[in-house]
Amino acid sequence: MVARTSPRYDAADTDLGALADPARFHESLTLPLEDRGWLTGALRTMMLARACEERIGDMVTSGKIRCPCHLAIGQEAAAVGVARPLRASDRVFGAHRSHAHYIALGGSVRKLMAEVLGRDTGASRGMGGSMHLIDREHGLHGTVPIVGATIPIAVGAALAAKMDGRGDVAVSFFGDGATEEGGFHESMNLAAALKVPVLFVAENNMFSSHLHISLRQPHASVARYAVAHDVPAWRVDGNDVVAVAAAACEAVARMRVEPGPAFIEAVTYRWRGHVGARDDEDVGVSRGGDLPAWRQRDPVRRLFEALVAVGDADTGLLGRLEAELKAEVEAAWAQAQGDPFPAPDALLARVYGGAR
Amino acid sequence: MVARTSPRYDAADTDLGALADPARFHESLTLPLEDRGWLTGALRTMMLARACEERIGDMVTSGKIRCPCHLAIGQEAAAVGVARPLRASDRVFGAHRSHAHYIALGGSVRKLMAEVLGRDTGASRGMGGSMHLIDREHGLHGTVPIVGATIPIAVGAALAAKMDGRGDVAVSFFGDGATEEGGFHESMNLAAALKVPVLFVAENNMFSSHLHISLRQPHASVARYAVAHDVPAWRVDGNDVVAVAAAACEAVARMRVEPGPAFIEAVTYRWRGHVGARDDEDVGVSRGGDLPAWRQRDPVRRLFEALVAVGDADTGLLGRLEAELKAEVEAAWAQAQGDPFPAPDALLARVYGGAR
Amino acid sequence: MAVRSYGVAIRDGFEHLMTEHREVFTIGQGLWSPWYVGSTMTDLEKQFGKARVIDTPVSELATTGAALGAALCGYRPIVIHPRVDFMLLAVDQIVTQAAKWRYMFGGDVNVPLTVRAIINRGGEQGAQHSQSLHAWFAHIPGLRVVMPATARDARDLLIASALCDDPVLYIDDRWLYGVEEEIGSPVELDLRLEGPRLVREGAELTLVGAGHSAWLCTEAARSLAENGVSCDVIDVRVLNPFDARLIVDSVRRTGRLLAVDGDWTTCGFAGEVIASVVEALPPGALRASPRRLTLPEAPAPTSAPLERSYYTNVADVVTAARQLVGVPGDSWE
Amino acid sequence: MAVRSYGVAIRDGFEHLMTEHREVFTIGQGLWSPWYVGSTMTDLEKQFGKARVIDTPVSELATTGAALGAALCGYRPIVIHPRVDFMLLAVDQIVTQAAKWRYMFGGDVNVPLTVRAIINRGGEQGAQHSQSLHAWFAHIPGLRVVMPATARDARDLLIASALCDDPVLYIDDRWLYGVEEEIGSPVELDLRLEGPRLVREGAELTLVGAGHSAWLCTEAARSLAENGVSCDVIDVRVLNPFDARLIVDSVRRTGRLLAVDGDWTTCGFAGEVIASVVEALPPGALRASPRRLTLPEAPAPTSAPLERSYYTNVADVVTAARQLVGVPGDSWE
Ligand SMILES: Cc1ncc(C[n+]2csc(CCOP(=O)(O)OP(=O)(O)O)c2C)c(N)n1
Ligand SMILES: Cc1ncc(C[n+]2csc(CCOP(=O)(O)OP(=O)(O)O)c2C)c(N)n1
Ligand SMILES: [Mg+2]
Ligand SMILES: [Mg+2]
Repeated sequence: MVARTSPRYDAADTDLGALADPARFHESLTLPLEDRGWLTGALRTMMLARACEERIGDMVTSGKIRCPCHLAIGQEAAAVGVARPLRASDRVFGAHRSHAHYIALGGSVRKLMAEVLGRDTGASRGMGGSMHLIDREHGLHGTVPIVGATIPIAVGAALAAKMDGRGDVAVSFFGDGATEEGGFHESMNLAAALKVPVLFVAENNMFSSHLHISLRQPHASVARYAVAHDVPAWRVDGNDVVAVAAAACEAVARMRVEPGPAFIEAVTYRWRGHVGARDDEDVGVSRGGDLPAWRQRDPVRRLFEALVAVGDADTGLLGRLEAELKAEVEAAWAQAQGDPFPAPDALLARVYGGAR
Repeated sequence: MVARTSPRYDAADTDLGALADPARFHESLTLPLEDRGWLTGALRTMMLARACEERIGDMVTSGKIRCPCHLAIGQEAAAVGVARPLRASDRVFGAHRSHAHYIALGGSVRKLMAEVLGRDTGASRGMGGSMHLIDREHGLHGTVPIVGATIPIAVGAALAAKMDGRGDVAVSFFGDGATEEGGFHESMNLAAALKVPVLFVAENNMFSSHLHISLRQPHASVARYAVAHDVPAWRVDGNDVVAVAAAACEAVARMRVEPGPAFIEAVTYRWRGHVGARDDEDVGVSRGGDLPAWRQRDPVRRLFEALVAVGDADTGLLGRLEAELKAEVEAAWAQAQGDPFPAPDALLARVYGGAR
Repeated sequence: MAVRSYGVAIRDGFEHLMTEHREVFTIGQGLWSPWYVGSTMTDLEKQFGKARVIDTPVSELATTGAALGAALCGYRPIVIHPRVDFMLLAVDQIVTQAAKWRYMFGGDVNVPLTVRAIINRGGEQGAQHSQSLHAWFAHIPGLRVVMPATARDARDLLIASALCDDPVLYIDDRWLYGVEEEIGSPVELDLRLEGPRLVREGAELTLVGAGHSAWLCTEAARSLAENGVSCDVIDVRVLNPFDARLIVDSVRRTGRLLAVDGDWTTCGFAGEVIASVVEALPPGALRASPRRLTLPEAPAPTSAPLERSYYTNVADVVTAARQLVGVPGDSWE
Repeated sequence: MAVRSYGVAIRDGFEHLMTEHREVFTIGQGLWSPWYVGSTMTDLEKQFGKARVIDTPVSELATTGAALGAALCGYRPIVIHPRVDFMLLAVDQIVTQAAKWRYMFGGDVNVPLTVRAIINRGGEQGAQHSQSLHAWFAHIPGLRVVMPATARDARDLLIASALCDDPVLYIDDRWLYGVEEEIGSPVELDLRLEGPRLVREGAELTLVGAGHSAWLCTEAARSLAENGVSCDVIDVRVLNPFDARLIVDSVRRTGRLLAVDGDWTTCGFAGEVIASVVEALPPGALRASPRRLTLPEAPAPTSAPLERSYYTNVADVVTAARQLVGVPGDSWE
């Protein structure tokens, strides 16, 4: 299966081919005829996620933020594209690098900033920091930093959705490294055996921490595992929000009517280092000199240029949005900094449930 | 890749096709021209394993043996065929159903009987029983009942063999159920990443305890996982000792010169129940009425008839061997019953190592 | 009132839960098997359907994680591990995910997950088919740990666990499945209000145990009483959060403590009982040094004679109790 | 003699092992990373080659099992888990396989496997990046558990672990990496002969801890001494098999015991220390009820103020000690 608007990639291919070539796909996107209205919003959301993370990165550098922050700058299209067909009653789970997932689903910037600052007003009431985000109102049921941990949890959320019988689905965002955890394979098989509506989204940025996938797996494409587990799979340019959205829409539409798992491999790249604001080359991790080229596969710029090309945006939009979002983030940051920390009794009061 | 003497099965096939059809492959084997001398020995070894397990089954029924015993009656060809290219310096690991592996490698019947009786003279000095067998002298480094547990251990034994640089290999015997454990997938990927000489042998008897594979996995053939992990795979009729041996010889010969993992799926069937001497239908497990037909795919009879056909055996051989082996097992059993239990101090003396 | 065995009482608990509470379902290995879980779930799948009584592949981690996921989405799943040993492949989901989920997301997320693990030892099964390790889980804040010792608790604490909004590890013991008791109809207890129970009153010694060990203590106390030694017997029932007050009050009266536990000694539950008591009592409150009766510091052996000496029996408890109260051996015939 | 930090001393241990013992190799996540394991393995792969310093996929279970397999075939692998939390995915291999392997195969099979786990907490990392759980592993017969508190032990106990023919869990703590000590050249100790060590002598109170907690006790004892309270300080070093005799003898003298442990209370190591001591001492030997200083019964929070109050510091130990010996607060200026 392939996403409509992107070149045909066979999920059975074991390697990424052109998708792994940083020199490719710098051109602006091909936009679908329908569904255009959404695209301007998608641009804004991707830029908002980036603005938040740039701010967070700066504050990590300045020492104002102390919790570990894993930035998804450069990977925004995967989050925003997958969010396209989702609704609040769906159940989304993420991992350690989930700021963009949180924003893509509609999470509050103020609560994100408050959370990374450990404030009681944060998304997780200051108990989790960057690596533990939740926003059930918008369908985000939890992100945690144990690699692969939320994959089986998403399968169970999908089982619940199937039992509910209202056509809701579960989504599990994870990285290429997570496919090396046995739990990932157990989860794929269990989802296939139970036929539950869970969308596995592998954001393959080809790195697990300091190690390129070629040092960890015999092949670079992880969609091959979906084939082995009999899970329908799409492999797309993860920096093409149109392609990601198309795959997600197709997969989710089917899952809503006929429960069963699906898999999307979104090939992408992170601009920053594994953790924090730096790029890791500063500490000696070789990224093969690919980083500058990957910056040219910018999901934001490629969508923006496409919108301009079809006349849905004027050339000034990018700058205006940048300024506007920067201000929005700045305001949220300022408010969050004034927010209170959890009260001392939160230390013990939040371990167990209250009166039934 | 396929084993020479068996019909061509593509490891990428997701289902077992004819191999899963109990009505097929009842005919006697096609023997290779070379390597015939070994086959009479192979017949004897398969029959010895069966004689041991029939005895053990009877003693379980009679209550003389109390430890849980998982019988491989009907599956002997997988153990004996894989043992063909192995030498004492190789490192073999098994699981809960490993009597046949132990015998195929040359293990002592007396020590097997003593072990299931919990005697100090047993293979594991009475500390492990049927589910924990070891015979390092013949290359068996351990069998344990935690499903999948020895798979990564075999990968490490292969890593050691690679470091030794003497061309030794490791072998991991496990069942179709074990492929549902995440550790199996982690191990396949790790073996591929480290390029270590480990032969994964999946004895696919299509059952995990009471559940047929169709209730546990979307497809019946587990070789598809080897394809996903880029491990060269053979799928063979597991009740054809010639086919199994051919695949094993081809795989091991390559591994000895060029370290790397390989995978054999041996499709077979167990005649007895999951544990003990009964067949499980007595306790309500449906085996789809396949059992009688599978008995016709008897690895022993098929080899014997082939040997008679080519004149390497006379029609009386089967009966003579049966009587001879029955007596051998009977004698070992009698001796083992007279053997001492471990001394009381063994309870605490065997936990930690002695003086360095 | 009806006479119920511990094993059948567990099944009664499932039947009550699945009849009265649509959000309860069970998932795990062996649920459609005639032997895996003994008498405790017989034909549940026929009664409630295979959609609510789900047998699974051999994937402990994913199965447990999936149950957690369903618990986060409005259900009250009970995930079954036919042996504690198998459950160890899923500790990340139990200990690092379920037990911490509410806390790391601010305290408001309910996690009504019940993990049922069965202690299944003896029968020459050996080292990998014998572990209990309840001390491990009692060590984890956020995870409630329950070990029933009677048929009534086997049923009612299972019900309470499933209806609790926190993750609960419910551990039952095959060695108790045959133990019978006359019990009324199911009761829906609030697990947060349950804790150790004084099951027998005495003056000279406090015997403490959980699960099968509580049964050993009760049996031993009976024979000790016949020999003129009267004991308090406390069935711990809920190991975490652990409320030692009842035990402390008892030892304040008896001045003697014997903690029995079918698990290893170092960092085990028996040690916790002793530590909690001596921390709470003033020095000099004890008439004898407290003592624990636990497994030898070795994995479980298979060989019959070794296995016999490995596990604690009623006579062992009686002997240890006798030594503690200083009753000379010869006065025992 | 040279001044060594705890972190660099660990690297010295690796260097000694890999230079002197060809059968030693290391495998685990982050071994080629500039940040995973701090200063403890810097450039080892450059010095000894990537064939003996192996970085791995994100597969804790298989990596640990593979190290065990190599240990069964003549090598002395050291498998690295950059966090205890990650290692939990591999407990089956450590606890049910490695720790029981020798026993279930008759006692003659050597299992020279070292599992090195790093305690890495604080820094607002939160509930899943903070656990120590050494009590879990000290609970397992067949598994030796070591926690160095000094630079010398960090190096020499690592060497002893790798050269031991039993599986060893070696747990080091990032909070100690900067602690310096003047030490001589590496020594090859026989781990079976190592145990708790009296690192400071006193009369009024016995302070006991392992790893970072031992460091807290030592620091606290220093400031207590300045205020006229003299303490025995015992660094446990080897948690399993646990030899409590030195602690028992100390408490017999001081009559007071404070067990400090950077882990949870229930079924934790501090409770084990108290239980072992009171079991061994006659009633009335204590001048005050023993006490433990442990983590609050909650997962680790992230928020700075909560995190500050969550972890035990030197002042907390001093305060608890002061209360135990009954020194009024005002005499403290
Ligand atoms: C179980 C576990 N093992 C190891 C780690 C350390 N770790 C944190 S993030 C990470 C990399 C994961 O890579 P990937 O899944 O590709 O996600 P990405 O960082 O690329 O977004 C690792 C190994 C962890 N957090 N959990
Ligand atoms: C980790 C673990 N989970 C579950 C079990 C229970 N169990 C014992 S054997 C078995 C079946 C395994 O099936 P398979 O791997 O196909 O081997 P077979 O019995 O068919 O030889 C199961 C589930 C176990 N021993 N270990
Ligand atoms: Mg990645
Ligand atoms: Mg099978």
